[in-house]
Amino acid sequence: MTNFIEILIRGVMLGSLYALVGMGLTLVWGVVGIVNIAHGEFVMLGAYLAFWSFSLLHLNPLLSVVLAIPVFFFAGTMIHKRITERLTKAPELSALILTFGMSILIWNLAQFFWTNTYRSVPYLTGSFPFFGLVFAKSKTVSFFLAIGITAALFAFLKYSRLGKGIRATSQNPEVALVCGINTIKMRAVTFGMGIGLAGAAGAIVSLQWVIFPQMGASYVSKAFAIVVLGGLGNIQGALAGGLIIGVLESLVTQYWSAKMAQIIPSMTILLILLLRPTGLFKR
Amino acid sequence: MKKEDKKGLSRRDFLKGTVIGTAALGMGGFAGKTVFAQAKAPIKIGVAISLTGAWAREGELEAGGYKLWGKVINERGCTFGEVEKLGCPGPGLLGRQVEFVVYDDKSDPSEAIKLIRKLVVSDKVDLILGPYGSAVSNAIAPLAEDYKIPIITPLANAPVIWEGKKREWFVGVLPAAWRNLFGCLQIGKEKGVKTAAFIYSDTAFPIGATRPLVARAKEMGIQVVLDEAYPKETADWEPMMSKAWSQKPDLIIGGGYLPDSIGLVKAAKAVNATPKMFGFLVGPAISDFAKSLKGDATYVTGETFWEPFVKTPGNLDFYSAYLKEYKSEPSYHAAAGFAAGQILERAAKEVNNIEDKKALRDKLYSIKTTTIFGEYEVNPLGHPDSGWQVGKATNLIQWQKAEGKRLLPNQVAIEGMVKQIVFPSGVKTADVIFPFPGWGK
Amino acid sequence: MKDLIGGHKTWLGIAILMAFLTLIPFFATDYWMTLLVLILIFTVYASGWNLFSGLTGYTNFGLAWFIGVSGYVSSLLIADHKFFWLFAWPIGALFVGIVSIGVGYILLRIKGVYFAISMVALTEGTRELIGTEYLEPITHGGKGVPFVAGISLSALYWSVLLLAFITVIICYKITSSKFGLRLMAIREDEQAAETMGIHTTRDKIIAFALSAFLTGLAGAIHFTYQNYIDPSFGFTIHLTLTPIVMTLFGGVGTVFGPAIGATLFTFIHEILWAELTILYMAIFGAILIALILFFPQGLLGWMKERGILPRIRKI
Amino acid sequence: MELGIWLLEFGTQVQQAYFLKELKRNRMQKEPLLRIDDVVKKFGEVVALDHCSFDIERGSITGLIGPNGAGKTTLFNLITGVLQPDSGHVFFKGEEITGKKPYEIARKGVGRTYQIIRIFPKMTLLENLIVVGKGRERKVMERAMELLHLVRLLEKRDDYASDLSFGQQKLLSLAQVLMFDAELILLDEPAAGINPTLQNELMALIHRLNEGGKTFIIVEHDMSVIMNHCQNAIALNYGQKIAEGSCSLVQQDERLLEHYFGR
Repeated sequence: MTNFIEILIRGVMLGSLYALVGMGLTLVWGVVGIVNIAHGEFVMLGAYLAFWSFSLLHLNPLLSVVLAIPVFFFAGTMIHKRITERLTKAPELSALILTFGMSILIWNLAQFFWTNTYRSVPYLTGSFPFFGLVFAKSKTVSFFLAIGITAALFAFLKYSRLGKGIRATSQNPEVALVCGINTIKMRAVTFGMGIGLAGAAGAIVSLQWVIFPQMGASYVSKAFAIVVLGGLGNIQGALAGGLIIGVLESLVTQYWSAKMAQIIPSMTILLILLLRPTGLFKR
Repeated sequence: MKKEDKKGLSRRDFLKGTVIGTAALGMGGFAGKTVFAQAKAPIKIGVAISLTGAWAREGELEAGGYKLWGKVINERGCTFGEVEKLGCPGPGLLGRQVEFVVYDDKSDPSEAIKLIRKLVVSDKVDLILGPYGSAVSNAIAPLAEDYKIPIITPLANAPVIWEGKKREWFVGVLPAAWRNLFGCLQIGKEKGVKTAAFIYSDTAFPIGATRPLVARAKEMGIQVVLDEAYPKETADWEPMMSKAWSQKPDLIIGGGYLPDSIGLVKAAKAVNATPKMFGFLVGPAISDFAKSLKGDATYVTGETFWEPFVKTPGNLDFYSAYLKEYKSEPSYHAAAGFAAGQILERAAKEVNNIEDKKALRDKLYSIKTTTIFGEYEVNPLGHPDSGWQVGKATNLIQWQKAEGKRLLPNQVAIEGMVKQIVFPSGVKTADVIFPFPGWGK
Repeated sequence: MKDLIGGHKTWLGIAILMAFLTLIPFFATDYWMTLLVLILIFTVYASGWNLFSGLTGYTNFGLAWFIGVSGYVSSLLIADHKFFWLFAWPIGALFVGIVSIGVGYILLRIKGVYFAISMVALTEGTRELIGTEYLEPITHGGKGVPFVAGISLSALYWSVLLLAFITVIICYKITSSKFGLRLMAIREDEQAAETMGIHTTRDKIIAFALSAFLTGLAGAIHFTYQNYIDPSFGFTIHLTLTPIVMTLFGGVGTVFGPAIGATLFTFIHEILWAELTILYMAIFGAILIALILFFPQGLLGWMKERGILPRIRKI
Repeated sequence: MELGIWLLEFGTQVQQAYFLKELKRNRMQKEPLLRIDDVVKKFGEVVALDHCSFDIERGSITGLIGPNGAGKTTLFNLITGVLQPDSGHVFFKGEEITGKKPYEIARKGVGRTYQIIRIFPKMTLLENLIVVGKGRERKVMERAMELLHLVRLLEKRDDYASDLSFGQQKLLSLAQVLMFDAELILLDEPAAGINPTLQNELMALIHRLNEGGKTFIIVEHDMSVIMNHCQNAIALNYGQKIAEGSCSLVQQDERLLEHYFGR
């Protein structure tokens, strides 16, 4: 039983990180209308940001998480203004191919500059006991960071003027435009936020896992499952979806097999698309 | 950044060399023709190897070994160790300069097939040295038979390549994969362990290296509490490690490649797994492992085929030559690449000709020699598993604290730890530390 | 509907080209033949993709699924059941063709990006499924299936040449047929097409299965050429994306676009990669971005727009 | 002997079958071309059609009127099978078509045009027609040319449909419906947004086709179009039929006027 609870909680911790990646993807997809295949690459860049600032500047990786958000936000808005804004009226295939090209470009440049060497940030390794259960320090801290960022995101969307504008743009861009909302700006800001979330998630990932140029790919498929599960553009849905995927992965690995756990994301996508194309959670 | 540049072989320098070399040869071998106009034509050696993609790191190290061998033989006419006894007649192999034509197979077997054909047919190379890894080696092995050109593949040992295949033109350098972590079982048995868990990546090499051990563990009376392959795409090893540790086994054995071993150690610490011994594939022998894990790498064991401090003939010379050439530490990949060159060198010198491919092949299948990498002997022609390396032993290393130990020549401390060979007893440099004392101890 | 390409000169040109291509094994080197084999395989992939996605507008992001499933079936038949390659290939292709009728029936009701994602999920899911403990006894799981089909390079080349020729002819015939027009109507406005009496579901499924069969056949040949298949090579996303990029390069929805795209693309790739080993992939990514931003209609589309080629569908 | 009995039985069966078929045909001829029977359609809480019933006779031109959101387009979608009713039935030529697929209904002879034109823009005019045609290639081609001539777009046959003007696109859309020999043609605001000359031309064409035996249901906001061109009118509001009858009758209906003209 303790084992079960331990695994459940680990699943939630894992899920919180997935949710962070998924929320970024769903924001960009829902508001900007772009399926960003390169999303995982920004997670990778976030992880490298944390790694380099740790190993060169001896910056605490937790600070890197905070640092990553504005850096990636700014980068994201620039990328959108220069490149992806042109895609808003193009067919969906264009966005898929373009962001795929972006993904290849980014990870290969990363490979070129930083080589294939596998790296990790040896910080907060190990575990601590908690009422007879054992939890990883890094994951626990990551969990609270992820929760903090999620809460801040919710508050921002709910209460700030900009956040309201983003929600309006996501619900009906034409009406929003008529109401005097600068939808181009909104889209750029949202794209920036999505990338910012990916960067933050990457910095958190650096605490837990191995860092290498091609690591982004493994997050994208999970993020897609989360977006489909939670419903397109639905932030709360993505949060719930991330937690569900994380918990399922933990439980299935333990009580069934790791290979079956790996099938979960793709099966989720297929099932949800067939049974409830709008996602599991109502907006 | 600086620190990073020093470690490993600098990729840009390396590639510059590759590309320029390739380009020159691609244009009809101008360099060769002008410089060595008076001498005999150079020996062209073709290499299609992973310089990008999943196995880029391993591939570039291996290719580094090849090139170093070429450079040394071009300068001296022989390389180090046993082959030196055959004499050093001056520049080149059999008096001819060695040139490499190197292509990148992008870690894709399909690409490698095309490139081997290109090397044989368009570039008309005289000889071929193998790619990195079992998957690509397996894909190109039939081409060696088709073109009747001998290929020495230094870094492939999955059983599927040789088992029952009767390969006639394809020889390996690595010992069979199941030997990799066999030392863990042996040591465990001696120390009286009762249970073991096996977790490994679901790809050809880890399966080939781990599954036979599961059977052997049972034969040895060790209870196997978990035998599970995890998906290749795994990025978080914590659930898997947690599953293994929930059975509280005495041994946790498995892994896949470098990231697996790093991830598994991190995960083991994160779930506070403290079995009596850890044994992981590939990673522990590579210095990146210790560099990224720091102190947590201590007491983890893994297989090694070669170390800078092993006492194979000529090893010290190789080590210093490599350090001089690339300004960084060689790994066993580089040593294996160099050794493949040495095997070729020995066979060529004994046949005294490289035109007669069949004679060369026969020699490769029949010689027994020792390179800087260790013994070389393959199953002879006519054997069902012909071409499979049987001479070499696999050693087990364990990362131990460097403090208070006298280091052997070329034994380097990384993050306060050193690699010690702990198995088999004949070549060990230190006693194994058993059981695992716990994290941070 | 002036039949500009139906002129005798054009057909004579095509006949000469085919004769030349057929005779290649008698004088070309193995390397050139290998290169041509890859070009032809990718021509079939790209044309097969275009046949369904280019005409119906349903973006198929699961081409690797067709290739991998057929590749697996045929490879297992050759490796474990000692089938002759010539029989194994069509069985693999038929298998994926028939299964894709069912898959199409289920998945083709999903529209837009979601369809693309569902196909990616299907590919990924199948790849994982092949590795599971349940299918491992049949598929060999992650160990992969190494085999030697005992086919000469020339035979391989002629097979794939014939296949590529048939594929292009089929694409040409379909594009200029009422069936092709119906598929295009689906792309333009599926609901309107349906209220005009077009059985859209049936037409989509037929095109989907035909595309699966042709790409599957090429996939079976591809893995025979490679002597090896395992889950990660059989279902890699590159097998989906490279043909799509080739099609975009040549022109989506055109008949010869995919073939031209595959040829040019493979050559550029061959040159670039020889010179720029490591930056090659990065440049590939940059080309993709540039293609979408500046060249969205592909080479043939661009030429048609400039009036270099007539604006007819049969090219 | 047994064979004789069998033959006799068979003969009777054939006779019976013939009789039944005849009966069915007679009944079908008495049946109205289209019968809407107690149809209900809800979108969540909103009732788009509320127990709506009416008949459309062969050879008539019926105007369907009502304010925005009255359920006119929903009704069209239900008839053509794009949407399924929650309850109620739709009969075409006496045969139930509720639950049938749109293409099946279209093949039975129901055609429609859309309010926002939905032709196939990246196909030529000729292709736009050929694609919906049935039968042999040559016949289809001839018929397509004929119809393009009828809607005076013959010269533009090799242009992309997207190059046409709005009004021309409406004509093309009508030609498409004629192409697959629809008996009942549903027109969603055919006259809106096109110039009066073209409008007159279009209406004249509709009358000509009507004389040739086609039945029309027209949704139109311009009351003058309805009054001048339709024999009957049906008025909808909030998904309910509030009036039905000859045009003049409907116009006089108090409730309708209230709703429609805001009195």
